[in-house]
Amino acid sequence: MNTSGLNLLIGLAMGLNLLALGSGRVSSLIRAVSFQGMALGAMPFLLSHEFSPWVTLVAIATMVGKGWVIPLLLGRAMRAAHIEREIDPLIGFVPSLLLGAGGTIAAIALARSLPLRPEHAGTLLVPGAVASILTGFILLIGRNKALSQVCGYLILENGIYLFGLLLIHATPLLVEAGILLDVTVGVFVIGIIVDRIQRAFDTLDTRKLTVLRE
Amino acid sequence: MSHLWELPLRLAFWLLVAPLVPGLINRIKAWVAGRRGPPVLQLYYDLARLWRKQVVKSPLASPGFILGPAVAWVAVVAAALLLPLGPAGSIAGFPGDALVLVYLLALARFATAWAAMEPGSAFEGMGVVREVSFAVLAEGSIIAALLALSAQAGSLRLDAMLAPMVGTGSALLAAGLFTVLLAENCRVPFDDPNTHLELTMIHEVMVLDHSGPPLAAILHGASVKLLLFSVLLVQAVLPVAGLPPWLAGAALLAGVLPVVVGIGLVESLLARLAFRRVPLLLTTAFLLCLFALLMAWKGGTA
Amino acid sequence: MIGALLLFATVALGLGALAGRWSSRPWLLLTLAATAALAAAGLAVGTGLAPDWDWRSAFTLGGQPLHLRLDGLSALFLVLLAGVGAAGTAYAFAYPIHTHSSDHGAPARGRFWWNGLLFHLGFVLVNANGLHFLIGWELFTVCAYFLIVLDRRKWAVRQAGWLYLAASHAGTVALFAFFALLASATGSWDLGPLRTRTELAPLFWLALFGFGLKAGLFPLHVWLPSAHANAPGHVSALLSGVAIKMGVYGLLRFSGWLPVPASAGWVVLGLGALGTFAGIVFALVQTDLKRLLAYCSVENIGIILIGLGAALLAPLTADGAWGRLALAGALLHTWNHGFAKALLFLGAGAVAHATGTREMTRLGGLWRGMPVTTLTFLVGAASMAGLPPLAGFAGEWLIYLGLFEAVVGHGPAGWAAGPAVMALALAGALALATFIKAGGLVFLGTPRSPAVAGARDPGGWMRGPLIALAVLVMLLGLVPFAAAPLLARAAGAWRPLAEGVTASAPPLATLARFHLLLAAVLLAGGVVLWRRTRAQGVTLGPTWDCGYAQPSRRMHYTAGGFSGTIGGWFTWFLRPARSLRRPHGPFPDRAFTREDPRETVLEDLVRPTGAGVLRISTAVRRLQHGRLQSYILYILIGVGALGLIVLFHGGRS
Amino acid sequence: MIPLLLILLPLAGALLAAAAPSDRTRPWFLPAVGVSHTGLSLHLLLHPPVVADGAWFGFDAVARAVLPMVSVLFLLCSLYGVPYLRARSERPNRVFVATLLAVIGLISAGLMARHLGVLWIATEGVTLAAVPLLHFNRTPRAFEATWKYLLVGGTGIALSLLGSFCLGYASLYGHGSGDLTFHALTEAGADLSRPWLLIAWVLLLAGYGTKMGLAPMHTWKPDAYGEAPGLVGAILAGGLTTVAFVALLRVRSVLGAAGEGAVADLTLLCLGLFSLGVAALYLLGTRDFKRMLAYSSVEHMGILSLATALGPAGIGAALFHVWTNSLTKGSLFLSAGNLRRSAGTASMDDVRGLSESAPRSTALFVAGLFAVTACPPFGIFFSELRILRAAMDGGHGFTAGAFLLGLLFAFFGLTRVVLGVAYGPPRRRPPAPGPRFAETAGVILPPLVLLGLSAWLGLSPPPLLEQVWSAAVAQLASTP
Repeated sequence: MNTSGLNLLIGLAMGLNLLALGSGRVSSLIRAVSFQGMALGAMPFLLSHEFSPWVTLVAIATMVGKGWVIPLLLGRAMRAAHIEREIDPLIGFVPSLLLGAGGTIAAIALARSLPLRPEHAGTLLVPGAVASILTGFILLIGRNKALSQVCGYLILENGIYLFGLLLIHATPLLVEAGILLDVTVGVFVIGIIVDRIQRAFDTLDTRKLTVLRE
Repeated sequence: MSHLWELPLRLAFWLLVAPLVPGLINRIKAWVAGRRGPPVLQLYYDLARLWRKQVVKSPLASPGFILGPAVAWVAVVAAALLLPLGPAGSIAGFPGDALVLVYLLALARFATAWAAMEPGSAFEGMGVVREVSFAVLAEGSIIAALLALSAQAGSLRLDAMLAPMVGTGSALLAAGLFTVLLAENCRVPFDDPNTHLELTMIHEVMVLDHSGPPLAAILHGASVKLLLFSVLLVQAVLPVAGLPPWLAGAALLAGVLPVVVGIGLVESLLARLAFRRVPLLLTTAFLLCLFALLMAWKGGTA
Repeated sequence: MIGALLLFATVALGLGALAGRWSSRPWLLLTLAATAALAAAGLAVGTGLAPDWDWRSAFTLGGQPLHLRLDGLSALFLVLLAGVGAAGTAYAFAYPIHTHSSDHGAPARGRFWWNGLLFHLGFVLVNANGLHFLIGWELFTVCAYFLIVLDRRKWAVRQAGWLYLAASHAGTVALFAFFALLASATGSWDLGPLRTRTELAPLFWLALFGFGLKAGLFPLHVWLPSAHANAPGHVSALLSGVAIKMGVYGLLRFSGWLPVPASAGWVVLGLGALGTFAGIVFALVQTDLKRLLAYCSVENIGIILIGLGAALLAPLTADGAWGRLALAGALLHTWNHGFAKALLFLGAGAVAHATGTREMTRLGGLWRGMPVTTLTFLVGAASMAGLPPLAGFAGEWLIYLGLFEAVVGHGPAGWAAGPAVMALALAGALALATFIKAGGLVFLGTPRSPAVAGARDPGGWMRGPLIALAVLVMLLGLVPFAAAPLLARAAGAWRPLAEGVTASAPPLATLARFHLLLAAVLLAGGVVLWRRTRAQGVTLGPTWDCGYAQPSRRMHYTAGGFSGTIGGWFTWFLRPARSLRRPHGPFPDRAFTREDPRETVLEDLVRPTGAGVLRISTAVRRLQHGRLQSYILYILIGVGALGLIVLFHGGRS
Repeated sequence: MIPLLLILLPLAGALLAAAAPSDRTRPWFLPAVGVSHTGLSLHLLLHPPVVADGAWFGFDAVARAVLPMVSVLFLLCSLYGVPYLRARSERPNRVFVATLLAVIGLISAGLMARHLGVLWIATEGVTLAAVPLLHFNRTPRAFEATWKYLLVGGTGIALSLLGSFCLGYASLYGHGSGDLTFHALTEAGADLSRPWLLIAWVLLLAGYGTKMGLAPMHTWKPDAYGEAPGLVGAILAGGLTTVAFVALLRVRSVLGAAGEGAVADLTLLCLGLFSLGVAALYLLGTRDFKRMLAYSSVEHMGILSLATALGPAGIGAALFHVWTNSLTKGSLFLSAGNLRRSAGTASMDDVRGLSESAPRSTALFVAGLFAVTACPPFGIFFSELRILRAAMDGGHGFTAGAFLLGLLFAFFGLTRVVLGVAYGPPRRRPPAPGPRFAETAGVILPPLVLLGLSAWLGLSPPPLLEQVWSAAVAQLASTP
C-alpha cells in the first residue's frame, strides 16, 4: 500500500481541521468539511492492494456523501438562515486553533505510545483520527451556530472513519458499509432537524435553544 | 397482732391526731410573735363547723367539684395508713409500698387540682399551675429520698426502709425531706397558709371556691398530710423501729415535736420566697436527697 | 385452630375491605368479626390454652415459603391490635370524615385502608420470614399513610402525611439493611432464635434505628406529633395505640432472638429515659389537644424502653430478677398505653368533631354537653398520669420495682437505673400536670365559644368504644395480675431465661388487692361526702373570683399560661416561638403575648439539614441549564474520569 | 430463522404502515405487530433455538433473558397507542406508526446482535428512528429536545463506534482474525492487547452509557422524555436503554474473559453510584412530573450499572431489575401521559388535585410511584432487595450503604412531586386545547396491566425466568 500518499492525504485532512477551527465564516467551514470528506473518500484506494468492488463502493459512497451531498444540504440551510459567520463563539478562534494544534501534537505523541501493527506503524492514521476527533469536539463545544456544530460533528465522524480504516481489511466490508450508511443517514437526519429548527425558531443560534432546563 | 382492731386504731390515730399539728404550729408562731393566738384545737372546731355548713357551688362546676376533695382525702388517709409506725411496723407492708404511697399523694394532688379547675376561676387556675409545677421538683426529691433509704436498707418495703441504722446521709436526707415537707404542705417559705392575698398563695387559692363538707375534707386531708410527712421524716432519720414500743412511742413524739416546732419557727422567722426563687430552693432539696442517695449507694455496698 | 382463626380473620378483613367500598354495615360486621378472631387467637396462645403456633407452608410469596408463628410475644401485641382495632372500627363506622372534606369517596377509602392496616399489622406480628416481615412492614406504613391523608384537601394534613411517609421510609431503609445483612449472614430469610451467633450483635443498631423511628423514640419522633394530630380520631388511636408499638415489638423481637452488643442495654435505657422526660415536657407545653396526646405517646414509649433497657442490662448482675420485673412492667405498660391512649385519642376525636377545633384554649366546659366523653377521658388521663388504682400505675410500678432493685443490688447497673428512676419520677409529676391541663382546659370551666357550648356527646357507635376502652383500662388496673400469664409467656418468648418473669405475678397480685381495696374506699368516701353535701343542701352562686363580679371566659387560664411556669424552666430546649405586643400609652389598644410550641428537633435539626441537601441539589440542578455545548463537555469529562480510573487501577494492578 | 422474524416482521410492518393510506386504520398496525412479536418471542422463550457461535444475530441466552420483556412492553404500549392516536387525530400518524414499528424491530436486532459492529448499527438505527417519535408534537420545545437528543446521543454513538474500532484493533493486534463477534472476542480472551482493550472499554462504556442515560451523559433524557408522548417515553425507557445495557453486558463479558473484569467492575460501580447520587439530587428539586420520570430512569440505570459490578449474583439481579423496572416505568409513563393530557401541563407549579379530575390515572400514577420506589408487592422491591443482598454477600458494605441512601433521597423527591400533583384542591385552570381527555378503558388498562405484571413478577417470579436469567449469567460469565 501507498503509505506516503496516505500520509499526505491525512496531513491534508489535519490541515483542514485547523482551517475549520480558525475560520469564522460558516461557508468556509462547510467547504473545509467537504474537502476533508473527499480526502477521506480517496483513502481506501491507497489502502487496498488490489481492486475490490466493495472498497470502490465504500470510497465512492464516502466521497459522494461526505464530500458533496451533506455540504450541499448544509449550504442550503445556511443560505436559508442567512448565517454568514460565527459571532462571538464560546471558545474563540485563536484559542480553538491553539487547542487544535496542541491536540494534534499530543495525538502524535499518544500514537507513539500505543501498540500498533507494523503495517500501521508508519501511517498517520491514529494521530489523524485523534486530531480530527478532538477538532470535532472543540467545534461541538465551542460554537454557537447549529451549523458549525453539525460541521464539528462531521469532523468527529471523519476522525472515527479514519480510525476505522485501520480495520478495513480485517472487518467484513458489509459492516463498514453499514456503518458508513448509518453515519450518512445520521447526518441527513441532523440536517433535516436543523432545517426544522430553522423554520420553528427561524434562527440557528443555539443560544435560543435553552428553554428546556431545570 | 391481728388487723381486726389494729386498723381502727391506726385510723383513729391519724384522723384524730392530725388536726392537732396545725394548731400546735399556730401556737408556736403566736408564742414567738408574743400573741395569745388561737386555741390548739381550733382546727377541730373549724372542721366541725364546716361539716355542718351548706355548700355554695358555682353553676360551672360539675359533680367532680364535690368528689375531688373526697378522693383526695381518701388517698391521703390511705397513704398515711401505709406508713409504718415504729416497732408496730406497717399494717399492710409489701415490696414497693413506698412508691404506692408517693403515687397516692399524687392521686390526691390530681383530685384537688381537678376540683380546683371546676369553677373555671382564673385564681384557682393559677393555684393549680403553681401546685403542679412545684410538685414536679418535690416529687423528684421524695423519690430520690426513698431510693436513698431503700439503697441503704437493701429493701423496697417501707417498714424495712424506715428502720435503718443512722446512715451516712441521714443529715442531708433530713434537710432535704424537711424542705420538701414545707413545700408539699404549703408552708412558708413556699406558701403562706394564713395570708389572704390570693396572688401569693398556692394551696389556699386552689380551694377558694370550696365550702362546707368538701372544704372540711380538704382541710383535714391537709393536716393528715402534714403529720404524715413529719412522721416519715422522723422515721427516716431516727432508728425508731429498733426500740421497744413505749420508748419508740416516746421517740416518735420526741421526733415529731421538733419538726412541728421547726415549722413554727421557720414560719415566724422567715418570709415567703418570691415565686421565681421557689424552684431554686426545691432544686436544692432535690440535690440534697440525691447526695444522700449517692452516699447511701456507695456507702452501703452490700 | 389458631390457623383457622387467623385465616378467618384474613378472609373477613379482605371481604370487609371489598364490601366497604359500597356500604359500611357489612364492613363493620366483617371487621369486628375479624378482630374478634384475632383476639381469640391471641388470648388462646397468650394464656397458654393453646401451645405456640408455628406454621410453615409450601405456598411461596416473593420466592420465600410462608412461615407464620404466633408465640407469647406476638400474642400480647395481637390482643392489643384486636382490642384497639375493634374499638376503632366501631368508632370509624360513625365517624363522619366527609363532613370535613368535600370528597365523598373518603369514607369508602377509609374503610379500605383501615382493613389493610389491620391486616398488615397482624401479618407483621405473626410472620417469621424476613422478606415477608419487610413486606408487611412497608405495606402497613403505606396503609397508615393513606389513612392519615384521608382528609387530603387540607394542606396541613398532606404535610403531616408526607412527613410520616418520608420518616417511615428512612426507618424502612434501615430495616432493609438490617434484614438483608441478617439474611446474608444466615444464608436464609427465615427468622428465629439465633442467640448464639454473637457476630450478629452489631445489627442491633440498625434495628434500633429502624424500629425506634417507627416507635417514636425521642430524637427520631419528629414525624409523630403532626401525623397523630392531623389524622382522624380512630386512625390516631390505632397509630398511637398499636402502630408505634410495632416498633417496640420489633425491638423486643430481635433483641430477644439475636444477641445484642454489650452497650445495647445502656443505650436503650438512656434513650428511654431521655424520651420519657423530653416527651412529657413537650406534651405539657402543647396547645393542640391531639399534639399533646401525641407527645405523651413519645413519653410512654420512653417508659417502655426504660423497661426493655433494664431487661437488657439485667444479665450484667448475678440475679437478673429485677430485669424481668422491669420487662414485665414494660409489657404491661405497652398494653395500658395502647388501650388508654387509644381511648384518649378517640375522646379527642369526638371533641374535635363536636367543636371543630383542637385548640385547648378555645374549648372548655364540655362536661355538661359531653358527659360520657368527659368521664372516659378522665379515666384515660388518670391512667396515663400513672395514678393508682389504674393500669398506668401498675406498669410503671413494676418498672420502678425493677429499677429500685437494680440500685439496691449496688451493681454497675445502678448507674443506669438511678437516673432512670429520676426520669420516671419527674415524668410522672409532669404527666400529672399535663393531664390536669388537658382535662381542665377542655372539659371544665366555661365554654369559650357558642360552638363549644352547643357540643354534644357523639352517637352510640362512637360512645360505645369510649366506654368499652375505659372499662378495659379500669379492669387492667384493678386486676392487673389477670395479665400476668400473658406477660410471663411473652417474656418467655422474648428470651427463655426470662421465663421466671412469673416473678411479676406475686407483686401484681398484692397490688391488685390493694387497688381493689382503694377503689372501694374511694367509692365509699365519694358517696359519703356526696350524700353529706346533698344533705347540707347546695346553693348555686357565681364563681367567687375573689370578689370579681363578672368572671368572663376571657379570664380562663389559657393553654400557654398553664404551662408557662414549667415551660419557662425548659425554654432552652423547647425554644418556643414568642410574639409579644406591649400595651402603650394611657389608653392602650390591643396588647398580647403568645408562645407557640415548636417541634425543636424537626425545625432546628432536621429542617436545616434538609435545607443543606436542597442547596446542594439546587447547585447540581444548575448544571442542567439547557446549553448543548456543556452537555457534550460533560460527556468528555465523563470519558476523562473513566480513563483516569482505568489508568489508576491499571497502575495498581 | 424464526429469530430473524422478530426483526423483519416489525420492519415489514413499518413499510406497510408507511404505505397504508388511512390515518384512522393505520394505528392498528401497532397491536397487530405487537401481538405477533410477543407471540414469537414467547414461543422462543419456551423453545429456545440453538445459536451458532459465529452467528451475527441469535436468540441466545442473553437475548432470551430480556427480549420477551420488551415484546410485552411494546404490546401494551401498542394497545395504548390506538386510542392515543385516535385522540390525537389532528396529527398525521404515518411517520409515527412506521418509525415506532421500525424502532421495535431495531431494538430486537440490538438485543439479538452478537457482533460488535452489528450491535452498533442497530443501536444507531434505534437512535435515528426514534427522532420522528420525539418531535411528534411539533412544538418548538419538542424540536429543541430532539436536537439535543440527536447531538448528545450522536456523540455517544460516535464514542461507542470508536470504542468498537478500538476493540476490533485490540483483537487484530492480538493476532485475531478481526472477527468482531462477541463469541470470537471472548475466545480470544487474554490475547487481546490490553491498552487497546481498556481504551475500548472506556469509550464503549461512555458511548453506550450515553444511550443508557448514565450520569454525566444523561443530559438528553429529561428533555426527550419530558417532551415526547408518554408512549414513546415508555418504549425508550424500557427498550432503548435495555439495548444499551445489554450491549454493555456483552462487552463486559469480553473484558471478563480477557481478565480485566476487576477494572471494568470498578468503572461500572463508580458510574452507577454517581448516576444514583446525581439522579437523587435532581429528583429532590425537579418540578415537572415527566422530567421526574427521566431522572428516575437515570437512577435505575445507575442501579443496573452498579448491580452489574457485583459479580454473577449482581448480574442476575440486574436482569431481574431490567424486567421490573421497564414494566413499572412503562406503566408510569403511560399514566403520566394521561395526566399530562388531562392537566395540559406537567409542572407541579400549575397542577394539583389530579385525583379529582382524573381519578383512575392518578391512582395508577401513585401506585406506580410506590412501585418504582421499591414498595412491595411490586417487582422493584424484590429486584432491589436482591441487588442489596448481592452487594452484602459480596461484602460491598459501602456500596450497599450508598445505594440505600440514594434510594432514600430519590424516594423523598419522587413522593414530593407525585403526591404534590395528585392530591389537594384542584387548581382551576383553563381546559387544555383540543378534545377533552377521557379516561377510557383503552388508556387505563395498559398501564394497569403493566403494574400487575410487575407485581406478579415480584410475588411469584416464574421459575422459567429464573432459569433463563441464570443461563444468561452463565453465558456472560463464561471464561475460557
